[in-house]
Parts: sequence; structure tokens; C-alpha cells
Amino acid sequence: MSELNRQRLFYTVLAFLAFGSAGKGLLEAGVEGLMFSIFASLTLGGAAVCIWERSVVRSAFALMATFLGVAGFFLILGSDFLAMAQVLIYVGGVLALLLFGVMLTKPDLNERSLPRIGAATALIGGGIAFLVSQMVGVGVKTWAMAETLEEPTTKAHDIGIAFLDPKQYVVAFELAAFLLTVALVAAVYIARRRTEDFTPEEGQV
Amino acid sequence: MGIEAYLFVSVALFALGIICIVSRRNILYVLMGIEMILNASSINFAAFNRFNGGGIDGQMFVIFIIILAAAEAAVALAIVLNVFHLFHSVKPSEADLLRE
Amino acid sequence: MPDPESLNPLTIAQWKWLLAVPLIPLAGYVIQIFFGKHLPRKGDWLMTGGMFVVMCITVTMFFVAYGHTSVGVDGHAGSAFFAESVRPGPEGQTFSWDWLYMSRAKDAGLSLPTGLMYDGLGAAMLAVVGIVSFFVHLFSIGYMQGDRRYHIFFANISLFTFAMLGLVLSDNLLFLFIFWELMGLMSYLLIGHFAQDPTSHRIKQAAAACKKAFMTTRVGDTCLLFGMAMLYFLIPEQYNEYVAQGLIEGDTIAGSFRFTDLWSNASAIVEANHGDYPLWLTVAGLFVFGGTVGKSAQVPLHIWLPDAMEGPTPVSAMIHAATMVAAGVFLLGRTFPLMSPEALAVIAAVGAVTALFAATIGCTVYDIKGVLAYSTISQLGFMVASIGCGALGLVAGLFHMVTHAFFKACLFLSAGSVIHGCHHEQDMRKMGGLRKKMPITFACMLICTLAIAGMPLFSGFYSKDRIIAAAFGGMSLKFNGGNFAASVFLPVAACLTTFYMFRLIFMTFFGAPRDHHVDEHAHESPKNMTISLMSLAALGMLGGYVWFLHPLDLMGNHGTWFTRMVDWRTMYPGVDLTETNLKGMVGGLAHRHGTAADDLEHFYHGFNPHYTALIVSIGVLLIGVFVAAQMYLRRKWNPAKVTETLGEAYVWVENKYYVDEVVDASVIKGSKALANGQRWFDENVVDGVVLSVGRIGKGLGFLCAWIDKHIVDGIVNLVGNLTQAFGSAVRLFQTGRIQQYVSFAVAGGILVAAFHLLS
Amino acid sequence: MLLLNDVHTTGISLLAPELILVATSLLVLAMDLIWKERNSSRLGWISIAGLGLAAFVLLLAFQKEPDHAFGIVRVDRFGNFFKLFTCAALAVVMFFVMQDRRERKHRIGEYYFLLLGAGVGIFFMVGTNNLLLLVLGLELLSLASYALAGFHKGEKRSAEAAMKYIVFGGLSAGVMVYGISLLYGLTGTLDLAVMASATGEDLPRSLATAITQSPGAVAVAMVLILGGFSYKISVAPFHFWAPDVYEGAPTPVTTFLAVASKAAGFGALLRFIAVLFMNPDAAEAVQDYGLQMGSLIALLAAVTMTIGNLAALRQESVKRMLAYSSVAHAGYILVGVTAMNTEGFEAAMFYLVAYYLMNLGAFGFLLYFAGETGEETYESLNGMGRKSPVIGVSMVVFLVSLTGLPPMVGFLGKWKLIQAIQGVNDGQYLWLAMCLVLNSVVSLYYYVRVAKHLFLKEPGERSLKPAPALTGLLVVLAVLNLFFMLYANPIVEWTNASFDLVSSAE
Repeated sequence: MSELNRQRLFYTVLAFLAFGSAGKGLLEAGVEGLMFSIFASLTLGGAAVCIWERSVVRSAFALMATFLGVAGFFLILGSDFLAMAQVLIYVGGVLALLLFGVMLTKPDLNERSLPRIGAATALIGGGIAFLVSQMVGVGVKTWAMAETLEEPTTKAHDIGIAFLDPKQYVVAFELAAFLLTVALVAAVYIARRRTEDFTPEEGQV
Repeated sequence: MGIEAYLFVSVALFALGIICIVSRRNILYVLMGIEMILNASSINFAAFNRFNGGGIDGQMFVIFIIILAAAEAAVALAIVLNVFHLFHSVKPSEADLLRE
Repeated sequence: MPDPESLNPLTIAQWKWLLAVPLIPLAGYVIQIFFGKHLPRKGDWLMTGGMFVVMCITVTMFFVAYGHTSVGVDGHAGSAFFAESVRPGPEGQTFSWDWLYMSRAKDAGLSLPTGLMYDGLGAAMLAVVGIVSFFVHLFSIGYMQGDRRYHIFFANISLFTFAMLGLVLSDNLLFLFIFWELMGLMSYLLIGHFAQDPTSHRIKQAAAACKKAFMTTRVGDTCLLFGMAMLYFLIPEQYNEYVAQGLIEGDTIAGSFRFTDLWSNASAIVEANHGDYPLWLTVAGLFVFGGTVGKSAQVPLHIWLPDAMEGPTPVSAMIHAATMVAAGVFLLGRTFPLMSPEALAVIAAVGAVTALFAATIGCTVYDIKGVLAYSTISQLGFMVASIGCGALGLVAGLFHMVTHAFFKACLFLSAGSVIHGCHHEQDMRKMGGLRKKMPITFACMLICTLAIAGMPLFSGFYSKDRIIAAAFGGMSLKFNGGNFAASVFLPVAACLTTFYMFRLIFMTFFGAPRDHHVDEHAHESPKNMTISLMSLAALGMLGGYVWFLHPLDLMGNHGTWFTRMVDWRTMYPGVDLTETNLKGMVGGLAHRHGTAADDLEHFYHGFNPHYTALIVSIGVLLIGVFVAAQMYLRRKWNPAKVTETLGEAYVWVENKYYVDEVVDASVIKGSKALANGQRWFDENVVDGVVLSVGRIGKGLGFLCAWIDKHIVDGIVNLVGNLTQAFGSAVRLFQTGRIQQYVSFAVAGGILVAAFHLLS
Repeated sequence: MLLLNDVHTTGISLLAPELILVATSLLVLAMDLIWKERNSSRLGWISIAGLGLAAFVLLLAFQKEPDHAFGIVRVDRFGNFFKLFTCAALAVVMFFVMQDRRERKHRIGEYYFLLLGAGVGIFFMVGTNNLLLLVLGLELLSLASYALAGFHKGEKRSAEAAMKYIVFGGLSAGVMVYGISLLYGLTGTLDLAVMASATGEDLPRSLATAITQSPGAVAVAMVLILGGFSYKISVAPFHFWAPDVYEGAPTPVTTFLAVASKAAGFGALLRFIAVLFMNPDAAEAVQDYGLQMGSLIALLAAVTMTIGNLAALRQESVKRMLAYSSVAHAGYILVGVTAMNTEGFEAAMFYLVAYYLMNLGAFGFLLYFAGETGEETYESLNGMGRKSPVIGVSMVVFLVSLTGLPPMVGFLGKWKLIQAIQGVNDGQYLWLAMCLVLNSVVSLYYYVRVAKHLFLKEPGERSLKPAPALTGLLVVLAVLNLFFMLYANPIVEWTNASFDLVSSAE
């Protein structure tokens, strides 16, 4: 099978799975199920494409689908603020950063990724499937949580209060600020290029 | 939808993230894989927060995860650019001066 | 047994000041050894300043302790001063720490608590060490000027002082021993100070001397270690046996090194044993005394001390006055209740022999420091003999240790000043007439000579008079070899002391200059040296009895400051010396006046040996001065003729009774001969046997060799190879590729999870 | 709400050490921008002064009762112990930075800033029962460490070390956060003490219920979280990064990673386990589960120390040997954790102090010789002990201590570990004690090799420049190694007093 055909097959299977799960979700749990199925397909499909794709740029865009899918999950879980933050920071920030990385480096076009992906998936997938079987508990209701949910009560306002409430997260908030400062200084220090930091023989090999 | 559905998605995303880190020969994919793992735990937190009867802890954690991911991506990218500058390659396997 | 209220009269703050006493020189040492070279003036001011602080603390604390004592009526004991930091005080205050314990609970497992002990003896000794050390430091600034290892010298002498201060403050035998050993090490370094200096012309002598000092005292240290072990293990064994038999009431005990425990436990054993010391306790006591023999240079282990003169003169002053040799006597003071009458007799005999023996040698030596060295040995013999004479002599001997520290330090420093002034000339035959060139040194030396000779109103008189009185008293109480030797030898030794000391004075300071070269250069020493001399001379004069205490009691019948602080009836809380130690001493008298102590008191008052002693000591003083003056000042008697008259005896004395040679011929040659004999035995007998056995075993050997080669080696190699191979295998995983690492980690994590889930 | 009410003032006073570190770091950053200098130690001394001030405040607070600040920070003696430890370690690391000539050509201000930032991370990491704050502190420490590992940005090895570190670190952080999310799902809270409380009121479920109802999920969560900690303390199978990163990073940073960062990881791990599983009031299921964790940790400990020692056997670079040896030492310390009782944890803390004393010395030695010779191989040390006897002898002291032979404090550390482990569960872990002893024997081989090269090989031509300050530090450390063997009680009492997690858990 040629590379192109393999890729087509992969996307076909993915699309089939996505539509199938969407339909199943609609049948089983109504609109919420449909939404869930769509976002799950978006998330997992995006991740799968990201791994599968040869081109880094396309992978990065596939990752965007994943991030958006997760944002969708936040929406149906009633955390609209999270969804917004996810879209703004992840899609707008982290992904943009990754794309910069893609543009600033020279991708390796000769990468043959399929065999390794197959082997890794088989191994790790097997191991993780085992863990999941233990975790979720096959056939046993180990989690014993509510099936139907009430309307969510937490709003963005509450999150804002929690950030600044001295009995809740103000320390974590301030620490995060300091963390960002440290990260910024670290990133700037490493990324800044000055000739005197490189002696000739070290920089060029 | 029960919690198991969300768990399934998050575990799958977690696994995909690890596969991404291990299998692709480009350091940027490693970063992407790490983002996937973090997103998987974000899903968990959000879902558990909802299913455990509301509250705010899970949501707060998600926000901090997002902050962490941004900070880490910044530092990681700086390091990656530095490595690329020195080794002229984005393959992690090319940088193997330190071994044994 | 004193009431517990009085056991810890000091406050925590005062304990902390006491703890600072040894720590200041220690801190100084650390600073000096690392940074001394770079400090201005190479750090001498730092060490001397530190010692000044130490002196201030010790003297202040001494007066605190003195304030807690009161004098008794008619020579009976007043209230004593005794403080031990580990014991809880009135407010439950403690100041102690556990040196070593292993498990979470302090009581379980091995636990060696330690603390400070500060009693009358300790207070006096600590003050003496502080004062003498400070003045020696001060003196050294001038004396050691220009030495190549100036900063190292100050560091070492500071640590030396630290060891002695720690030894005095220790409340248990183990720590005393640790500091004891540390002092041995430091004496080695200090005596060998010039051995490290490539420009010195006495490298070899210094190296040999320090080695000799270290090795000789090591013999005594080994004895002490044996004694400690015996005390630690045998006392509880015997005690618990008596408890089981009902002879002692109370609980069983565990081994302990603490002095208070040792005293009370040993005396309880003796009491339960009807006032008799068990034989093992005598042996243990003699082993402990072995430590004293080594450290305090008693016959036959005295040989290291004269050689120790190779060290710089300030070191000699330290060793001879306040630190090293005093430690041995101090140890006797601390362990006195453990000494049986039999052991005391041996101690008295050894001390008396040493006193006379060294005094005779001192008359023949021409090296100015050599005379002082033998005089030290002799005086130590006085102290030890006195302690051997029993309870009254105990205080006298310890008193002599204190007064001797002052005047001997001054004498050594004066000698150092003379040597310094004469450009490192030590031979008295080349000196003479220095009186006018070095007036201060002369005055100080004369004062201290009078003190050591026992001139009334000088410090030495008070202690030496008491020693001779104790010897006479002990002799008339109960006849034994030790008492006899003490009462006969000590007055003679005292006479000789006067003779050789005045011989030194006359030869050095009087008469005409003998060596033109030396005389030309002779000059008085700089101020910091003479200040030390004068201060110590003042103490040597007044230290025995401070007049302002009882202005009219010149004889000290109401007790001197020392007898007020240290009294044999009260210095060992928990021990009734009268019923344990004294019973054996006065055994023959069968308690005519009630207890043994009453006997003793009565006897002393009836006999009053003090006046005898007074007459004797003044008599010997006059004789000694007269003879010395006739021979060396007025030159009526020619020393050469005297020598000739003495004939063979003089040769013996001049050669130090050939002890060194005897040791060389017996111990060293003997060891060699033994080794040769063993070699002969080895070569001729053992080898023959081995050869024949060997031939029989040869065949067997081949078999063994085959097994060894093919099986044992195989296994050993296999193990080695496996280790190496496994090491390589571990390295195999370290491929340097980060993604493989991640894979391994994930795989390993899954395995771990599986293990955890399935286990 | 933002007025300075009581909550703020007491909270701020409780957080004084952290605030001092933050302020110092920002001051250093600002002064660096103003001074713009390279060959100066001024910034280093400012940093050390800040650390000293923080340590002073910590010492003042040592006797205080445990308290909460701002709801999620916990101020107790356990945290205090690790914070003081961090201050001491950071101060020495900064001293190393000042001593290392090779660091001079780089902009040095960021160095101190990042070290102080990492210190702030450690402070929060060891000082909280809240998993969110724990993760934040850990990430702060990690981010600073990544940059520090790659601080020599013009050098390939340094850059490679940073890359490996961030890949492994990012993965581990993700894994740990995932585990925490599961734990959060199981119990509904992020606070360890609340999670472990026996009644579990106000919670969907307590830990005890979770363990009985969904043991598989708890196990997976625990393994994932343990994985995150294991990475930080370089325990097998998450140790792979350690040798490479330790070798590639600048030596002061390696020292920081091997001592301060590792101790911080242990601090967080000990608190995590102690608060969750060692509360005497905890339900039986929880305590049983703790013992089960103990057997897992025992396995990890054995594997870790064996791998570390065997790999160290065949190294040619002293730095890499020390890296593997530090992996092995992590295994030793885990032995104390295995015991799952107070004594074991205290032994582990005691060993950390001993580890501080001996490892800082060994790295200081390496810093000196690598700075002089430019190499880090055994061969480059040939005969150097004779040329620089003070440093050589100090190194021998550290090596003896690292091997765990008397009379050095390392012996006491191992002794306490074995003592803590031997009685657990009727000698269930005797095999582990044996393993520890055998490993110590193996380690003797490669430690002695350093001494052999130092003293028994013929010296080369090279002469050594004296470094009095560094020499002084090494001698002090060597003396402390000896001193704390002879008089260990200050440390024993400090560690015993510091472990207040179990008795005072509300």
C-alpha cells in the first residue's frame, strides 16, 4: 500500500468512527450524547491525526482540534470560563508558540513514522488498556457517581473570587504569577542570542 | 453521559499523548504530546468537578494547568530553539552526547 | 550525703559561661588553623585575647564557687561547693546533653550522657589553667617572634589548653579520657614543633622527643583504658550481686562513667563488703594510676619528660605547670574514692621514689631547662606520694598541684626569658652574673625559687608543709611501705630541691660572667614577657595563702583558700570517705575514738605533725641554701671535689640512673631479641614441621588447587563477571536518546503499576 | 476584602521566609539589570544574605505550633526542616557559582534569580497539604531547573541536558497531574489531610471508601503520583534522565539538582505518604494500603540502589559516577520510606542531612578539580591528592562517608536506616537491609577508585592554583562529617522534632 493510500485509509477509518460514535451518542443519550460524541471525536481524532501526520504544521493544526474538543467538554460540563480560557490560552497562546517553533526549526522531511507508531501503540496501548480495565473496573460500578447532573452552579464570578479569596487560592494565584516571571526570565535567557555567549568552536559543529 | 465516558476519553488522550512523545522523531511532537497529557487531566478535573457535586477545586486546577502548560511551552520552546541552533536538528535522537 | 538543694547551686547562665570556657580556645583553634596565616600579626592577638576572656570567666566563676563555701570550726569541714550540670537543680534546671544515643527514645539502647562538673577542685584547677595559659600565651607573643610556624604554634597551644579545660570540666571518666588523649596528641605536636621547621638545627632531637613523649604516655593511657573498662563493667556486676544478696538496698544499676556514680557505687560496694576493698577494685585503681604514671611522669615512665624540653619554652611551661602533667594528679583527685589502701600504698611509694630520684638527678644537670624538668618530676612525686598518704595528704597533694602550677610556670618562663636574652643558650655553665642585665627576670625567678624551696609565707611552703605533715601523719598512723617511703624520702627530696634550685640561681645570676659572647648579648626581655613573669611570680608568692583572708593567721591554721574549697570530707558527695577509704588506713588502731575519722582527727591533733613538718621543712631549706651557697656562690667547696668524693654514685646520677639505657636494653633490645628468637623458632622448628606436613599435604594440595582453579575461581570470576556484565547491561539502557528513556520509563511504570495492582 | 485584616497579617507573617526569597530574587533581577556586570560576586552575596535572612526567620519560627496560612499553605516543623535544608543547600550552591571560574563568562544575574526561584518553588512544595500548590511549587522548581541545566547555552552538552530534562520533566509532571486528577475524582478534594480524615464528612467519599470501592483506580492514581515524585528524586524506572542531565549541566547546577531538588522531592513525598497513610486515626483500609505501598517502595528502593551502583562501577567520568551514586543514594533514602513508620521517616531525614554534608563536599571537590584541569575523568585526578593534600584528604572523608563506613556520618545514616527497617513487620524487609549492605560494598569499589587516583597514581605536570575559600568550605564540611558521627544528637533531635506530620494531623 502506498503512503497516500494508507493515509486515506486512516482518515476514512477515523471519520467512520467519529460519525458512528456521534450517531450512537444521539441514540443513547440525546443531544448531550450527540455533543459528547462530537467533542470526543474532535479530541481523539485530532490527537490521532496529530500523531499520524507527516507534516508538523498539519499536526499542529490537528492539535488545535484536540484543544477545541477539550474546550467543548468544558462547555458541556458547565465550566464556560474554562472553555474560554482554553480557547484563548491554549489555542491562541500555546499553539501559536508551537507554530513559531515549527517555523523557526527545519523539519525533518524524511521521517518514516508509521512502523514506530504501530509498535508503540501496540505496546503502550496494551499496557494502558490493562490499567484502564483495572481503573474503570470492568462491569463494576467502581466510580458510583451521579448519572444525571443538575444545573452547574459555579460561574466565572466564583472563580474570580476564589482567585483572590485569602482563604482559598490567593497564594496559588500569586505563586503562579511568580512562576510565570521565572518562566519568562528562563525562556528569555535561553533564547536570547548574544555572540559573547558562544565561543566560535562551540557554536559551529 | 456517565463519568466513565469522560474517563474513557481522557485515558485515550493520555495514551495518545504518550504515544506521541515516544514515537515521533521531532522534538516538537514531544511538546505536543505533553500538551495532550495535560489536556487529558484537564478533562478529568472538569468532569470530576461536575460529577462530585460542583465546588470549585477542579476548575481552579484546570486553570492552573493551563497556566503551567503555557509557561512550560515557553521554556521548552526556548530550549528547543537552542538545541536546534547547536545541533542543527530537531531530532531528539541526534543529541546523544551524554550517554552510558 | 549533701542535700540535693546544694548540688546545683549554679544558674543556667553560669553553666553557659562555663561551657564557653573550653569552647573559646576551640573556636580560636579552628579560626587560627585555617585563617591564621592571613590574619594580621598571624592571629596571636586573637588567641591571646580569647585566653584573656577565658581567664576572666574562670576567675569570676572561681569566686562564685568560693562564695558558696564556708569554713568549718576547728578544721572541720564547712559547707562544700559541688555542682554538676546533669543533676536537676532546685527548679528542675539541667544543662546537659546526651553525647550519643541511637534510638528514638533516649533511654533505650546505648546512651552516653555527658555534662559539666564544677566543684571546689575543678574551680581551683580551672582558674589555674586559665591564668597560666593566658600568661603563657602572652609570653609566647614575644618569645616565639619570628618563628616560621608562628600561627600553627598558637593554634596548637590553644587546642592544648582546650583539652585541659575540657578535662577539668568533664563529669565522667570517658570524656576525661577523650580530652586526656587529645592532650597527648597535642603534646606530641607541640614538643615536635621544631621538627616541622626545616631551618631548625634540632629537627631530629625534636622529632625523637615528641615520638618518645607520645609513645611513653601511651603505655600509661593503655593502663588507664583497662582501668576504665574494669570500672565500667565490674562495678555494676558486683553492685548488682550485692543487691541480689540484699547487702545493698535499692535498684540495680547499669555501667556508668560518671564520677558521681563511680564514687557512690564503689563506696556502696566497699560498705557492703564490710569496709574492705575487693581485690579487683585495687587492680582497677592501680590501672587507673598507671595513667597517672604515664601522664605525670612517675618512675619508670618519667623518661619522656626531660626530652620534652625540645619543645619551645612556653610549651614546656604549659606542660609542666598547668596542663599535661597536672592532668595525672587531677585524675587521682577525681578517682580517689576508688583507690583501696593497698593501691594508695603503691601510689605513695611510687611518688616518694620519684620525688627523691628526680631530685638527685636535678643536682647534676647543667641545662637550665633540664634542672627545671627534673624538678617538675620531683614535685610531681611529692604530689602523688602525698595523695598516696591518704585523705589529708590528698588535699595537700592537690594543693601542691595548684601552687606548683604558678611558680613552675613562672620558673619556666623565666628560664625562657634567660634563654631568649642569651640567644638561645641553655647551658648554665656559660651563664653567670645575669642579675644586673636581667633584673626583672632575676627577681621573678628568685621569688619562685623561694616558693618551690618552701620558704614560709611563699605559696610552696603551705602545700609542701602539708605534704610532709601528711607523710609523717600517715607513717605514724599505720606503717606500710608507701608511708614509710614518703616520710623518709620526701624531706630528703625537699632538701635536694632547695639545693638544686639555688644552684641554678647562683650559677645563672651570680658570680662573674663565664662566657663573654653570651654575656655581651644578654638583655632584658620585652614587656609582654616580663609582665607575664611578674604576674606569675606574684601568684607564686601569694597563691598559697592570700594574706588578706586572715591577716594575722600566717601559718594558715584556719585553712587556706584551697583547704576551704577542697576538703576530703566533702569533696566527694555521696561518699563517706571516713568509713570506706580511711578504715583501711587506720585499721590497726581499732577505732578508739568512735569512727575512723574521729581516730584520724584525734591522732592529728595529738601528734600535730604540722609543727614537726614546719621545723623539718625550714631546716632542709636552710641546709639546701647553705650547701648551694658554699659550692656555687662563695666557692668554698669545689663542686668538682664534691663530685670526686661522691665517686661512682655521682656518675650514676649524672647518667640519670641509666634508666633510658635500661629501657633501651630491656624493652627495646628485649623486643628485638624476642623477635629474633621467634624468627629462629620460625625458621628451624616451625618450618621443619611445616615442611613435613607440607609434603604429606602436597598431594592433597594438588587436588585442592585443581578444585580451586576450576571451581572456586570459576565461581568468583562468575560473580565478578556477572556484576560487571550487569553493570554493562544497566549502561545499555542509557543510550543517550531521550525518547528511548521515555519508553523505558513508561514500560517500567506499567510494570510497577502491574506489580502494585496484582500484589 | 483586600484590606489588611487579621487573616492577611498573620498569613503574611507566616509566609515571611517565602516572601523574603521572592523579594530577594526580584532584587537580584533588578540589580542585575542595573549593574550589568559579569565578574562580580555582589549579586551572589545579596542572594546568600537573603537566604540567610530566610533561614533566620525559619529558625525563629521553629518552636511554633503548626498553622495554616491563607488556607492552603501549611506552616509546620516538617516544612521548616526542608526549608532550612534548602536554604543551606542553596547558599552552598551559590557559593560554588561564585567560586567556579567557568561561570564567569555568562550573565550571572539570572543564575541567582533562577536558583532563588527554584528555592521559592521548593518552599511551597514542601510546605503544603494542598495538591494544587504542591504541583505549582514542583513546576516552579522544575522550570527553573530546566533553564539552569541549560545555562551554558553555547555548549552542546548543556543544551542537550536541558532538552532531556524538560522532556522527561514535562512528561512526569503530566503523569503526576493525571494521577492527582484521579485522586481528586476519587475523593473530591485536593487537600491531603481532608482526604485522609477518617470520617470523610463533606466529601463524596473518603480515601478509605475509595480504597475499598475502587482499589484499581486508587492504585493507578498512586502509581502515577509516585511516578511524578520518583522522577524528581530519580528513582528507577524514572531515573534515566538523571545521569545525562547531571553530567551535562554546569557543576553547581548538578549540585543543586542532586541535593536541594532531590531533598525537596523527598520532602513532598514524605509529607504525601505520611499525611495520607500514617495517621494513627486513619481507617484500617488506609493503613493496610499504606503497608502495601511500602512493599512497592521497597522494590523501587532495591532496584534503584542496585542500578545506581552497578552503573557507577563502570564510569570513567567522576561527575557521571557521582550522578549514578546520587541515584543509588535515592534508593538508600527510600529504604527509610519503606518502613512506613515514624522511625523510618526520621532515619530518611537524617540520611538527607548526612547526604547534604557528604555530597556537597564531593561536588565541591569536583568543581575545584574540573575547574583546574578542565576534565572530569578519573585520570585527570592522578596524583592530585599529593599536590593538594587538604582537598584530597577532605575528599577521602566524603568518600568514606558516601560509602557509609565509620567514622563518618554516612555510616550513622545507613545504620539508622537499617535499624528502622529491620524490625518492620517481623523482619519482612530484612532482604532490603541486606541489599543495602551489599550495595554499600559494591559502592566501595568505585569510591575507593577516586582515592586511588588521587593518592597512589603518579602526578602529572599540572600545578594547582589555591582556592582558599573553597578549601575552607570543604574542610568545614569534612569536619562536620566527622563531628556529626561523633556527636549526632543535634541532628537526631532536629529530625525527630521536625517530623510532626503524624501526631499533629488534625
